[in-house]
Amino acid sequence: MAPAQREQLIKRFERDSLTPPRSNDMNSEQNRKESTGQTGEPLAIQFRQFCLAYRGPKGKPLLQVLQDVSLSIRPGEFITIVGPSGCGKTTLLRVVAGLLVQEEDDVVITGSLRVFDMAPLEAKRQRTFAFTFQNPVLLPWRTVRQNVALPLEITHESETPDSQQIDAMLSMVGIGDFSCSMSAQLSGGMQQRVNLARALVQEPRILLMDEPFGSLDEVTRERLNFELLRIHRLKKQTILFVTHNLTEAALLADRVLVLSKRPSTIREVLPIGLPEERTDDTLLSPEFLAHVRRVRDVFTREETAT
Amino acid sequence: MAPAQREQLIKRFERDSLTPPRSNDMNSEQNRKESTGQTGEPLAIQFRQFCLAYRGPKGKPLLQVLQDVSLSIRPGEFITIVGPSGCGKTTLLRVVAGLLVQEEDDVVITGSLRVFDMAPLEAKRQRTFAFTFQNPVLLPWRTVRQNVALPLEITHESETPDSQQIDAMLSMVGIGDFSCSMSAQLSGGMQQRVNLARALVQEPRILLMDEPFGSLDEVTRERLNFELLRIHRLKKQTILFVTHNLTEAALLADRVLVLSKRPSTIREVLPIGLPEERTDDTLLSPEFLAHVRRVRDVFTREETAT
Amino acid sequence: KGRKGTTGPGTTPEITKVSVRMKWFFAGTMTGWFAGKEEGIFKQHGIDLTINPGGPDNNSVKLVAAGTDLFGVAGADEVLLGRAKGIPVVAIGVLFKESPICFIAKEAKGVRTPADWAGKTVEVSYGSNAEVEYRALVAKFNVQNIKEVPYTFNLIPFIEDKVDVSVAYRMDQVVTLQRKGIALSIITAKEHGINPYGDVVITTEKTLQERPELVRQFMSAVVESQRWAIQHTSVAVEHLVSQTGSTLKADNEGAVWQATVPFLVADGGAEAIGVMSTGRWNETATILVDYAKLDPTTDVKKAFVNIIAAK
Amino acid sequence: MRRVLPAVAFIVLVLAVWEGVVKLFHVPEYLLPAPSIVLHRLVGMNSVLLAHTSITAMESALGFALGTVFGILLAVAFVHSRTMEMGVYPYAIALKTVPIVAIAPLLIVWFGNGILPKVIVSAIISFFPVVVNTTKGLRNVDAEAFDLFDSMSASRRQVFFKLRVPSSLPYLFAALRISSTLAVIGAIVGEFSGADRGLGFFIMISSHRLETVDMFVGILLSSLLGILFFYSVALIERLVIPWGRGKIGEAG
Amino acid sequence: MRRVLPAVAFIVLVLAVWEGVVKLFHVPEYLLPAPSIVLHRLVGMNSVLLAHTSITAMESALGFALGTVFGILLAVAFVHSRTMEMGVYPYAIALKTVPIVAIAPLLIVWFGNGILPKVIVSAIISFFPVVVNTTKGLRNVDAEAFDLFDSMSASRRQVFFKLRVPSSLPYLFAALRISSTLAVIGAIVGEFSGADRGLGFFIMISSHRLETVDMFVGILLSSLLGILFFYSVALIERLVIPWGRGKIGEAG
Ligand SMILES: Nc1ncnc2c1ncn2[C@@H]1O[C@H](COP(=O)(O)OP(=O)(O)OP(=O)(O)O)[C@@H](O)[C@H]1O
Ligand SMILES: Nc1ncnc2c1ncn2[C@@H]1O[C@H](COP(=O)(O)OP(=O)(O)OP(=O)(O)O)[C@@H](O)[C@H]1O
Ligand SMILES: Cc1ncc(C[n+]2csc(CCO)c2C)c(N)n1
Ligand SMILES: [Mg+2]
Ligand SMILES: [Mg+2]
Repeated sequence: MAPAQREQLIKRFERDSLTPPRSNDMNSEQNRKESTGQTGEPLAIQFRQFCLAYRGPKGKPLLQVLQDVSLSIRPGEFITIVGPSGCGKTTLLRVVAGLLVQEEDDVVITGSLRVFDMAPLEAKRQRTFAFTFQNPVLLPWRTVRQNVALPLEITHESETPDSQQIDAMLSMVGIGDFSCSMSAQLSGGMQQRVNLARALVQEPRILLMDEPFGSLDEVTRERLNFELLRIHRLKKQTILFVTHNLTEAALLADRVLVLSKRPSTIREVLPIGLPEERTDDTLLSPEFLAHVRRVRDVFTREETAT
Repeated sequence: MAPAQREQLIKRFERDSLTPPRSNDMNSEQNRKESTGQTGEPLAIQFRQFCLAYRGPKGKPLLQVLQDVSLSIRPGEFITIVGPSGCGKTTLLRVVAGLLVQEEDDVVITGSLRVFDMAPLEAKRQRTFAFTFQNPVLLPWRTVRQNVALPLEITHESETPDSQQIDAMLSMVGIGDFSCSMSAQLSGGMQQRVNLARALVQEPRILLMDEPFGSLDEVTRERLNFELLRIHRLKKQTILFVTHNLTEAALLADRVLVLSKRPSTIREVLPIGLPEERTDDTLLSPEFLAHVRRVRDVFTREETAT
Repeated sequence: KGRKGTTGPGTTPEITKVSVRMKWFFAGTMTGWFAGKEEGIFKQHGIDLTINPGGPDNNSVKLVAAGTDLFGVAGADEVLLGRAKGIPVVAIGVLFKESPICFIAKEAKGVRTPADWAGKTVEVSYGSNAEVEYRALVAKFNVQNIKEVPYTFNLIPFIEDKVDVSVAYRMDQVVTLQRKGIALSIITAKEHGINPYGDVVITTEKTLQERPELVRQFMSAVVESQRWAIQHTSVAVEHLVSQTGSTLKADNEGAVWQATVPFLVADGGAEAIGVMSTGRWNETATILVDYAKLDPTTDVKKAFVNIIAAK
Repeated sequence: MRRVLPAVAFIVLVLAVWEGVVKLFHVPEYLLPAPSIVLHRLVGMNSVLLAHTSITAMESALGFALGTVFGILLAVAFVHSRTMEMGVYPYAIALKTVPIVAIAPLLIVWFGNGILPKVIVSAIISFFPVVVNTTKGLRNVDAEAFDLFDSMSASRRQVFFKLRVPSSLPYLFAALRISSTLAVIGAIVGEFSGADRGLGFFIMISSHRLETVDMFVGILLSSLLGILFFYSVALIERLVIPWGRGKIGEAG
Repeated sequence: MRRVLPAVAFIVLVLAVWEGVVKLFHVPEYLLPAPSIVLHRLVGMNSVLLAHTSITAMESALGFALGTVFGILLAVAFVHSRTMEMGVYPYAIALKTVPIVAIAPLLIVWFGNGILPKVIVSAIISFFPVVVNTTKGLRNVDAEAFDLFDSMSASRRQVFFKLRVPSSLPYLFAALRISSTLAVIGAIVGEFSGADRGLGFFIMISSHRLETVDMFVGILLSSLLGILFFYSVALIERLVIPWGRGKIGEAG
């Protein structure tokens, strides 16, 4: 696709956006005390003394994964999550998305978790979330394009979803040329980008992203980072974004959540006090580098993964 | 497992190593001209004007992936490979490992590729390779421990492989506590570490690693980087290591291979002139940082992924 | 098997293991066989008998010809048709001297002669001697407009009035139906002058030739057994029931056996059980030539050997 | 050509051995006729056999279709309701295990003398593999893919049609391969207990008349019919699941 | 308890409706006896029935074992050699489609009067689902896992036992569920043509004698036998594939 044409499609996609931009301004809210409903609008996500443990096989003890997590996330916030391997980041996202519930799964949960003042299951039912899983999970019987179209088919209950929006998304993640390929013919990084595109077309209120750029090269990753920021500025979704790249964590976030090793508690929540519009230059600014260093310091104070 | 015990196991594993340390010294060889058999010993891997294209579905044109690759790798060399997403890194490893052959797969290959002066298929037959795939590919019906034991069962044709070696490996990658778990109960990063352990117990002449540390946090990644270097110093395997982390690429490598976007050619082969023994301090040395900058420069000269 | 049977005269007769294949599932019609076995009549003749069941899929002619069973019970028609196809079986005695086949209708339907079949639904047992007799009767009465449906070896369609006329063994299903209180009108071929032999005892030409003494002993035992069972009805039927896994009911099978006896003793009474005549065999063959495409050049004389009469 | 060569080679071998054995041991024709004689007879009586075969083919096809549809519906019900499954599965097995021959007369009483009872026998015999395999297949969904649909809060309908159904196709087609031949058996068994046409009738009447050669012709035709059904299903499978072709061993 | 409740509820419902229909429409006993009568009879004739049932059970079990072993061996051969598959598959289908009833006399000629011919009929009927599903299962290997084994240059044997076999187990067990009930059918069909004991014999005699109640007792027992076989297989499956339990829908 020619670049001009691509630009046009992306514009169209933005114009046709269904979610009206929300009015909260990150920077001014940054310093307010966190609490429910202070702005009249409910919090996007609220954990209170939340604990989660997996029941193992019989006879084995519980595996405590999340321990006493308390956290309030305002609508429109971009939270990045870092933590040692196996500490419970994926578990955290899954429990927010209502994919892990005490009644159905082998877990023990205490404390409370509300999503827009609803139980996660209810929020899921209202199609609040889009989830990019750690594995791309593409359906092998669908082409790349059909995979991206899937959420639209599901939410609009239509078999012929708006094709321009999909094309725009595919070309944004750089796999427009492969839109008719079967997913087994894509490289690992390409599959991850399809996974991303599939989540973005959903235009959810909350975007849960589990290491979405883990197998991308630095250049592609950076480009997609800025694309994601641009989309976030536009749509003001609430985003939970798990990453192992601390630079990425600092670049994207309003706040960086640093988890300790298992059983995971919140080690620290680091606000990133940068202007909302971040550019290539941000990456080189001493202010930004200081933030990255702080994240790294907090993180490495942790021992390594268990 | 107590750290002391762990140390002991690792020592034992090193002592029992089957591969005798090879005699070539990387640093002195670094400046020699590449050519076959100059040292009397055959090259580990040699590409000559190698091209590879995937045959698409009928009617569609070929997808040229590797174009005119010429490269000689000496035994014991540690090569890291970087390149844009989808450029053909995985393809390159697969073709070296004899997993992609013109006769059996839908590919068109021209040029030559020799592994220890053998065709890749022959080298595979002689159990030259261990491969860590981009996906961990753990067998769901085996516990973590049994997954790691698999290559030993296969190469020694025994059902009761040396358990201490496996334990040492598992505790090295930090999942000793989970050795009896089923693989579905591991986090993404933990699965990747099992994948790594499984490759290392094989003690191969050539180790092919496809983004083995992609979903690990920085601390764990760094620790494993040094472990890998230590093992490499000891066993002198030839290693091809794909990564998207340019720091990692420079830290590990004797030479960094930078691929261009598809159709992929070798953009540059950057020798890393650092002492073989690399430590935490290496990461901060200006010399090293200069190397990383060079890799990044070459890499970003490339346009982004297609 | 059974090579010991050819011992010379004078020595005490050794016991020979022998099996006989019935034409059908075990039923009261076979009471004589089981009685003879249980009362030691076959033993006395030097025979250790095994009685094997038949059934709709189990062709005794084939099994005897193949040597699986040394003896068998088959329809006279099967013997002739089989021989015409080169199957070397011979009848060595007759059991049912009249055809056991009859055509039944419920009393109320007013079916008295084959002529009444016109416009009725009739079950036809394709490929069997029942079809032969049916065709013969239809031809003789020149009946038109019959709606033929395939026979299912089961009485339920008949009872449920899905069909008007069915085919049955006179001593078997007819008895069962009557005991259930169903009034029947019965047509036989015999009453219209068509009278072939029914079931006969068979063996192969080879056995007959090589072990004539064994064959003689066997037939003697068969005849003696039938006589004994005719005289001791209730004990005989108990033997039948006990030897067939207690699945059969003594009262029903007793009635069946009583209805069977007239077919055994026809043509000469109890004295002549098992004895065949050339005339009746020729009559049987003629019917088959006319209605079952039996090769007219078939040598009927070779199809049977009157073991009993020869005694 | 390459694909049929082994089959042809094998049949030639089998026929040669069979013919040899028959000739060598003088196996009588009424017991086991030589293949040459069977084939000769087959060629000689085209039109009669064609009529019988086509009737059986029709019954089998209808029974197969009915059994498949019913089997799929039952599997769908099972997957949607565990209670339904617990409640009904044992009776599906029981129905399956009822000896058809025993209830054939009942079928004739209920469904008459036409092809309907044969179609029903064929359907009863062929539905069971479809139930078992399809239930398994509809359940055998990748847990991560299920999470994906769940995260989008897809309706049960959508999960069913967009995830379960495609995932179950390999199982379904394995079942159809099994059922396709069972359907032919079913039609023939149905014909055994009361028919005046069809291959089952032809086989039975030949058996009664001691026409062993004819019986073998009938058996041969019913086997061919089974093979035809089987490969038709295999062909459809190739068209419907192209993405499954990449699986290991399908190519080699 | 929770697991059997729906089944019990369903059977109670079915029996109630059946009993009601029989009473209401005065269905004669020889056509369709009321369940109360059937159950009463069943209770009353324990020892005779036990003997018949255990014989059929033994024949079925042997036939099932034989069919399964043979089916697995054939599937293994198919997976190892495409030529073998091309050559033999059509004849496996043909064998499967041969109407057993037609070759029953041959079986008796070859295998005598004991339980052997029944075991063989049972084996022939039950081997086919095993062949089809196991072939599919052994082929349905994850391409990446295959690459893993290939990269270690595992021998065919190792790929087979360590990869193909575990991958194929869900398919194999689906097949065994199907085959287990087929094996019971097979034994009963085998008994129909020439047996002097067993449930098939009992059903046949009862049917022939219009002892419809007895016939239903026999049918009931054969169904129970089928259910017993089926759930035994299901139980073994639970023990053998614990890792498969995580699959979606198995739990819900
Ligand atoms: N089996 C296949 N059939 C057709 N095309 C393929 C196949 N496998 C890979 N490709 C194509 O080959 C190209 C290179 O793929 P490859 O997996 O080697 O990339 P990569 O460099 O490993 O990328 P990544 O960093 O994203 O893993 C991609 O464009 C991909 O679409
Ligand atoms: N289904 C499960 N059953 C039992 N334990 C589980 C299950 N899923 C995850 N765990 C355990 O919970 C812990 C946290 O897992 P989780 O996937 O949340 O980690 P993570 O932070 O996402 O790690 P990574 O960075 O490696 O992806 C791990 O120790 C893992 O073994
Ligand atoms: C001893 C005896 N032999 C056969 C039958 C079965 N039978 C009933 S009617 C009929 C004629 C149609 O083929 C046949 C063979 C029987 N009931 N009793
Ligand atoms: Mg994770
Ligand atoms: Mg790759």
